[in-house]
Amino acid sequence: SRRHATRPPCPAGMNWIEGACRCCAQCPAGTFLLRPCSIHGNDSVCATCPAGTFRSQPNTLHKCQACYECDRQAFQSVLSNCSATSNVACGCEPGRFRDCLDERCSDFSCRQCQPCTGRLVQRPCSEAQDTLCGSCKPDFYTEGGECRPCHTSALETCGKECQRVCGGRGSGLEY
Amino acid sequence: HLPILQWEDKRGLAFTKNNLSYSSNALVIPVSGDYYVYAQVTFRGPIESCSKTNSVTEIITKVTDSYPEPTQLLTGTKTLSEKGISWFQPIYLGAVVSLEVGDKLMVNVSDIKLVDYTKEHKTFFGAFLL
Amino acid sequence: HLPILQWEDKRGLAFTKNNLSYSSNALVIPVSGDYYVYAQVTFRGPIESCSKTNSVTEIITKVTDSYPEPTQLLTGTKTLSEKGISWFQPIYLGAVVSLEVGDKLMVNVSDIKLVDYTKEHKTFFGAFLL
Amino acid sequence: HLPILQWEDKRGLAFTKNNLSYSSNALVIPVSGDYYVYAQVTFRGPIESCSKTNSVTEIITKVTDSYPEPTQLLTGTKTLSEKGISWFQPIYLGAVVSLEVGDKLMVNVSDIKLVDYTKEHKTFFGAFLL
Repeated sequence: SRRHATRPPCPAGMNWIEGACRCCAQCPAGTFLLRPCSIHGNDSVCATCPAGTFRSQPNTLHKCQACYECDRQAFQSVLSNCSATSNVACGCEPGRFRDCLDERCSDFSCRQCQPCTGRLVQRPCSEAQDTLCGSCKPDFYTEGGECRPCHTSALETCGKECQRVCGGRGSGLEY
Repeated sequence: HLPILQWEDKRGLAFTKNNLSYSSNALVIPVSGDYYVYAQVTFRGPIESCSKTNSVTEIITKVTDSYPEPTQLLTGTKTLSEKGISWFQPIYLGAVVSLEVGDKLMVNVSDIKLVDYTKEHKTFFGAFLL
Repeated sequence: HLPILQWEDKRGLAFTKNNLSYSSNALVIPVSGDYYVYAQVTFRGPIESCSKTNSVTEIITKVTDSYPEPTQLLTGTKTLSEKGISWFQPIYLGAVVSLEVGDKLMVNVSDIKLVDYTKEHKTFFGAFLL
Repeated sequence: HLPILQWEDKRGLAFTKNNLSYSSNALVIPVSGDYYVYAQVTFRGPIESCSKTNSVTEIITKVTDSYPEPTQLLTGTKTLSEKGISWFQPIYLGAVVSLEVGDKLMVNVSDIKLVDYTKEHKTFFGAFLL
């Protein structure tokens, strides 16, 4: 039986090409190997990745990788388009943040940032995380976990947060 | 009929050969015989649409000139128990079916808006002659 | 042992050939070799029975004259989180196994009453020689 | 990168032949061609760890000398709705891919601690040349 020829290691910048049985120069990022080199080794024929595909590294592959697409249904937006040398990069539409499926966050949906109605914004919404709401704004009071404007509060339940608003309104109050 | 998926047949990992061709959303059978036919669809949600999704369905269908209606070859249907939060659900189908030259194979889904089309390795479709 | 499913082997999409025959609920291997064996069972519920189903299981099993006990070749087991409402759960299994002439392949399930046997494209079973 | 699974390649139902070999967690392709590549991983939980699992992912990956980065060939991602109670979730993947001699195939998972490695018929991996 044919002794299995052991492959010589290729010099830097070259890869072993099985079909041609020799080391050939790598094709640069953004291209793929259209035709292997001749015995000279440095005359590989490379072609540009067709639209919708890319190669981000030097290679001796016969095809380029298909670009991902941003998930419109999940309110993703394109941060940078796919090019011959890089995959598409997706983010979230304004007013939304990434709800990652796992730590890698290669899959995520874009959820609406919470509005912090009547609250102070402790940390604004960003691509990576939701708004962090703080305590109630001035002239707002808490009721059932929500912040309500003081002017809507009934006179008798006017709390200390609303003294400035209710205090002025009910000055003739008898105790 | 349920919506039919469109496929990439040349770029990236996709390819066709041995005269098994792709046209108008279908794989076209070049020679009669038994084929192993398979498809995976990754569904994901929720999407901002009024309808709340209770289930997802994937069907591999055959259309043939010798019969006016499509034939359902393989069906995967799954109810969803994820409420409101973001969910992912892959459905894989595969089996041997006897096909005639000219038969067309397609993949139908319950709701095309729920299909994760963003990455070629999550949703795919193929067949090979035994 | 878990209940064994019965199969249709002639009508509709079902067929057997190349001496791979079906008898007493089993595919019978005609020639030793490596086979890709596959099966999908669609389970559905709830059904009117006291037992509340927490999981469903599908097992492709081999029975051989050279060993008194069945061998579990492929197993798919899935817990259910759908509470009380109507649910569907397909389980697909497929892999290459080495089989001997005369070996019998069967499909066992955790609860036969949960199997959706109503449509041939939802629950199916097969094998082919590589 | 995601953790890579290790496999048994000789004992029990496991085997390799036709020069398709297994080494350093990978199936090594002996001859260029189209292969049907498949894997099933059964995930199970919960496990005693702080992180609460929302999803499980299985990816069949290709590593080649012709490119410095792994290529994701097939991906199955499933969110989990089983809260706190013990759960099982199998993910099966299978498709035809074009491979070159020397290419290596591996299976990555989102969390190796969630993989049910206890029974060979619940978690398996393989490929065959068409």
